[in-house]
Amino acid sequence: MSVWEYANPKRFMDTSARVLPWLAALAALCLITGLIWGFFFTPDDFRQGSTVRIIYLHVPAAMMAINAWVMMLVASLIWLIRRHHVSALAARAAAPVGLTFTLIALITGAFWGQPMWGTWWAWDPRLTSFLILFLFYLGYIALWSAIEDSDAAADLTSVLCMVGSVFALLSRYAVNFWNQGLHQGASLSLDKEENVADVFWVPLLVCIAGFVLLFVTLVLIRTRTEIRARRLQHLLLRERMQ
Amino acid sequence: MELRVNNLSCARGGVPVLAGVSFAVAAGQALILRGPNGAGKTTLLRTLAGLQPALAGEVSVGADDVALATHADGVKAALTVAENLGFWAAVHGQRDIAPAISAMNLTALQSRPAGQLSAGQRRRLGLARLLVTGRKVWLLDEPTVSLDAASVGLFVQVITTHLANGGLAVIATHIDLGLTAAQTLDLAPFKARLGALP
Amino acid sequence: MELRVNNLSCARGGVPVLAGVSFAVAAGQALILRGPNGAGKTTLLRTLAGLQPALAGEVSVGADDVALATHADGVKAALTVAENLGFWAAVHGQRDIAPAISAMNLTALQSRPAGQLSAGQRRRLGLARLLVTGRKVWLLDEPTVSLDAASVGLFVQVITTHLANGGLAVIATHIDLGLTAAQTLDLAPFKARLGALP
Amino acid sequence: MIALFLRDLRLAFRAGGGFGLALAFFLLVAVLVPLGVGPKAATLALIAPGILWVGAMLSCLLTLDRLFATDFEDGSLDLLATAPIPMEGVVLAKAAAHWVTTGLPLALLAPVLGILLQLPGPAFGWLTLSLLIGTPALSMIGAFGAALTVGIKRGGLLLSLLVLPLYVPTLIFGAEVVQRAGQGAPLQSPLLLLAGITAGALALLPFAAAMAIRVNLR
Amino acid sequence: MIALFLRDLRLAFRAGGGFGLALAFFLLVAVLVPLGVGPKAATLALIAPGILWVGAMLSCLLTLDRLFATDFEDGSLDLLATAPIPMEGVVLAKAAAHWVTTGLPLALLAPVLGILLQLPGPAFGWLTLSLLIGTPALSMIGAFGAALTVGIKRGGLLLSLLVLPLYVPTLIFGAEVVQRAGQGAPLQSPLLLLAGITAGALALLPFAAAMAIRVNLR
Ligand code: HEM
Ligand SMILES: Nc1ncnc2c1ncn2[C@@H]1O[C@H](COP(=O)(O)OP(=O)(O)OP(=O)(O)O)[C@@H](O)[C@H]1O
Ligand SMILES: Nc1ncnc2c1ncn2[C@@H]1O[C@H](COP(=O)(O)OP(=O)(O)OP(=O)(O)O)[C@@H](O)[C@H]1O
Ligand SMILES: [Mg+2]
Ligand SMILES: [Mg+2]
Repeated sequence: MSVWEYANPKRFMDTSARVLPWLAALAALCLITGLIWGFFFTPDDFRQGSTVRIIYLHVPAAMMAINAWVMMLVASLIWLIRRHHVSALAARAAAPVGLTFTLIALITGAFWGQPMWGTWWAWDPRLTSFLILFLFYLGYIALWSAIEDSDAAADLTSVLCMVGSVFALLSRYAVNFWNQGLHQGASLSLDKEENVADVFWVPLLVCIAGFVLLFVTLVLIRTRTEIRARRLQHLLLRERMQ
Repeated sequence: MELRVNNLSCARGGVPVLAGVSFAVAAGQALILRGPNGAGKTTLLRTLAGLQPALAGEVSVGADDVALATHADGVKAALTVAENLGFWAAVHGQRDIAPAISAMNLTALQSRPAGQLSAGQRRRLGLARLLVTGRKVWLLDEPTVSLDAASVGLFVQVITTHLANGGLAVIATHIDLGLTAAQTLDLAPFKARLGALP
Repeated sequence: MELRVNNLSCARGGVPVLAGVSFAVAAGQALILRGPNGAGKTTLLRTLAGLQPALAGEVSVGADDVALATHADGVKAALTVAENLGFWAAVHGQRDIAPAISAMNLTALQSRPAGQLSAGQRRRLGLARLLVTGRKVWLLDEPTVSLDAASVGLFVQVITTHLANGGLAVIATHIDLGLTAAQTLDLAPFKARLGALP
Repeated sequence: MIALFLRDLRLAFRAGGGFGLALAFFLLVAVLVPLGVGPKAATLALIAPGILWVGAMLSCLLTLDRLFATDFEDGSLDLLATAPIPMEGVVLAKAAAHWVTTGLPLALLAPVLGILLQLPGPAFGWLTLSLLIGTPALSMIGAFGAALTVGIKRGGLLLSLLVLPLYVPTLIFGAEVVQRAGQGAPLQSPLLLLAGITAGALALLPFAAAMAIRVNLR
Repeated sequence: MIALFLRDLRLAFRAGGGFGLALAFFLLVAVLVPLGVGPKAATLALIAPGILWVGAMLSCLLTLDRLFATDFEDGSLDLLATAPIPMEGVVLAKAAAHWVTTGLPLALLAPVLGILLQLPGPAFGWLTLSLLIGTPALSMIGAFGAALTVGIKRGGLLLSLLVLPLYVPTLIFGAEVVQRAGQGAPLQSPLLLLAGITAGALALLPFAAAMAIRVNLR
């Protein structure tokens, strides 16, 4: 059986209905474990004090914000090439979730920045490019909601997503060029010396897993809603045609 | 040149409107589309022109053979009548706009900015544009709207000449044009039935 | 209620178009305006509605008594048919839109966004608006454009009822409506002559 | 009038109505300026009040061209002109709807953008207050400009040209309030002047705008 | 295509076509910013390159919503779609006409505004050059945005929201060139990157824009 079978809305609805409860439970489990562990059972950092605990929300949210966009890009490509409605709707469903994660990363970052850098906001390249990503999400969602015909909206937003991805990458590069920043480099990579200590690292990994699962769960739920909304819209349109 | 439509289905705004439309119009012939408001005449013409994809079925002519004239007639208010026509002629690689101007009785209005035309004069300009496309298949959506009796006469003459020169035309209209070489197709029976949910 | 026009001259875009138009329409009567394209029918109706000042002459009714229906029918694509009508009813202090909806056969389309109507359906909505204004004097510019035969019938019935209730109507049209209680006025003879340069 | 106000609100919130877009534009300006000017916090703090006010003005401006133009194009304005509401009422209702959908949310969002632009702490409250007081004038002056340009197809840019000079006093006093608040200077007089401009605009401009519309309908 | 380009130029120069409005808007932004920010020469010199680039971008943006929308509304776009020119050609011709009527004059006017904003002397030439190189990308990216929003009535603001984030790289490199020129720093790399973005946009975006238009005509 090929993967594309799930592109059939009916199959998708059936399968996702079966998978969803498990996914949701797993996501809740990981998040609760990771967050409680992280917030209550880790020592204070020697430099950052207790503020280090923001990391358990901040880093997973930031990672998922980017991954959500990548997922939208893939789904858009699938829609443009193979024209499976489920993938267009999944892209649509992922956008608000991605936007929320971006916002969480921005807000938790701001709360972290206050004690660490003494300012809520700095025009650091990483922060700046996140803000730009936020704008891309906004534009994408605004375009979806401005166009009534759902196929046309899917086509147009897919094109926007592709072009936007290229420009988002360019912006990232440009922003780096523009300013050298304050923000932490990647510290999760396994081969680096200055990796955070294991005490922080393990709960962080659990949190990240929780966020990934949360994302998948939310996207599935929202995709199901979108599919239903689309069916409903068709029924209404049809009723009107009588 | 022949326009052959085979088992065509079209949709508007995502909803199937027509299904199973088939007809053939030979060179020199005209087809009058009839049907109550909302039957799908505009939808069919736009599909024939290649502006929207058909749900199913085939159309024998490509977008390169057709000239479309709809409610909105692509007239720029800031350009004069002659400039408007000249532009469309240039786009279609034609040169001479004089025949089109005289055929639709626009000579006196030639250098008037199109924004200052009355509804019927503007419509005449929109129809004159057909003549500078050099296309054989004319798709006309309610072409006589706002035209007075004399202009309708002019228009019928233009169509007749076009047909005599081997052209063909599909015309959606609610009134009787008095064209002799015309079949009529009523779209009401082709209303799309409810299919399975997508 | 009577509409009395006395020696009216009107201009369009600064150019005099009509001069010396006089007529009277009593309650219960309709006046059909005729004239070739560009004769000045639209100009006259806009002047009667008080949208543009007359160059000379008098009109016996004020802007508060007339309801105008032009090519552009003031329909918002994003609102549904019922919302569109409801808005105009509220503006005119009326409440009940149900009679208007049923009179123009819009019941089935009631909750459809107006942007998704076909040309004729939209026009029906534009005409239904007249009924919610509660005004006595209707000024109609080519009201039957895009309407199919059945809808023209509906419209004629609406007009007839309006006249029977003591309303009156001035209708510019190129086609024959088959209204019984109607005079006809041809505007061609009133074409403004070139006077002295202003 | 209330029906018109409600209809305009409803249109703004419908799909494609564009509510929220003014906010997004405001955000964009606040992001783009640092990208152009450079990231130094000291520079940004210096220019923040001015940029925020200019940004609010521009976003307000960009929504203005819809104010009468859509109604003009679809014939609604002709019909409103023959309806039993005075044209002044139409102008006021539309300006009010414009303010509720742009000025008000702009004022509420502004503090967040203040963070981005490193606005000095004490100025935040005054920023919101000055925008709340000043934006009604922006909407009303804008309505006047929109009335002047209503007959012109896509007159958006021309509208900007007409309106921006009229915005100058509002801008100067509004930015001055925030500037002084940031420096802890007394700010009563610019605030009063700002309120005066708004009151004056609301009292007088509806008449001018109504007249302009009537002329444009001819 | 040439006929289309010429027609668009002609329309822009006709009464009400809006040529010169973008320039005037640019001028207004350059005037308003000092009014909002305050008149100190040192502050202005600091922010001049950024403000000039942001201003050029905004004025470019404001003219964009006319690009396809007027043609869409009066049916010309339908007719062009059935005409014997590929849609990509239509997009290119229109973007080129847009550039000639906005980007080019903006680049030529910018030095004058540089004086108003106390731009440092050595930067003047580079300002013009960077605008000349960068504005074609602005027009082309804008054409893409306009193609996406062509079906939306008065989609000007949505257009801004879509297009401005795409303008970010151009803005950063463009402003950086001028910034560096003012400080006498080496500016080859931002200039090259700017040219690269323009070249890339011109090569790829016509296809995306043409596709968007075709979808919108359906
Ligand atoms: C609004 C402000 C901020 C934003 C938008 C932001 C954004 C991000 C992003 C995008 C990542 C990368 C996640 C990934 O791809 O792995 C990240 C990671 C991180 N951030 Fe922030 N950040 C902000 C503020 C801060 C502050 C104030 C601190 C603390 C001083 C901080 C500390 C970190 C750390 C430690 C990581 C993990 C680094 C890594 O492993 O990659 N962030 N943040
Ligand atoms: N944008 C749209 N979205 C959804 N449905 C639409 C849209 N436009 C039109 N329709 C519907 O599609 C059907 C066919 O419309 P179409 O415009 O083709 O009719 P028509 O035969 O041209 O009618 P008319 O004689 O009134 O012009 C109608 O029922 C109409 O309500
Ligand atoms: N904006 C304008 N500026 C100058 N002249 C105009 C303008 N609009 C129309 N005209 C001219 O005024 C005259 C009267 O126009 P009007 O629209 O009243 O004619 P009409 O009788 O309604 O014609 P139709 O039957 O074609 O609608 C015409 O000769 C027309 O060319
Ligand atoms: Mg039709
Ligand atoms: Mg007329």
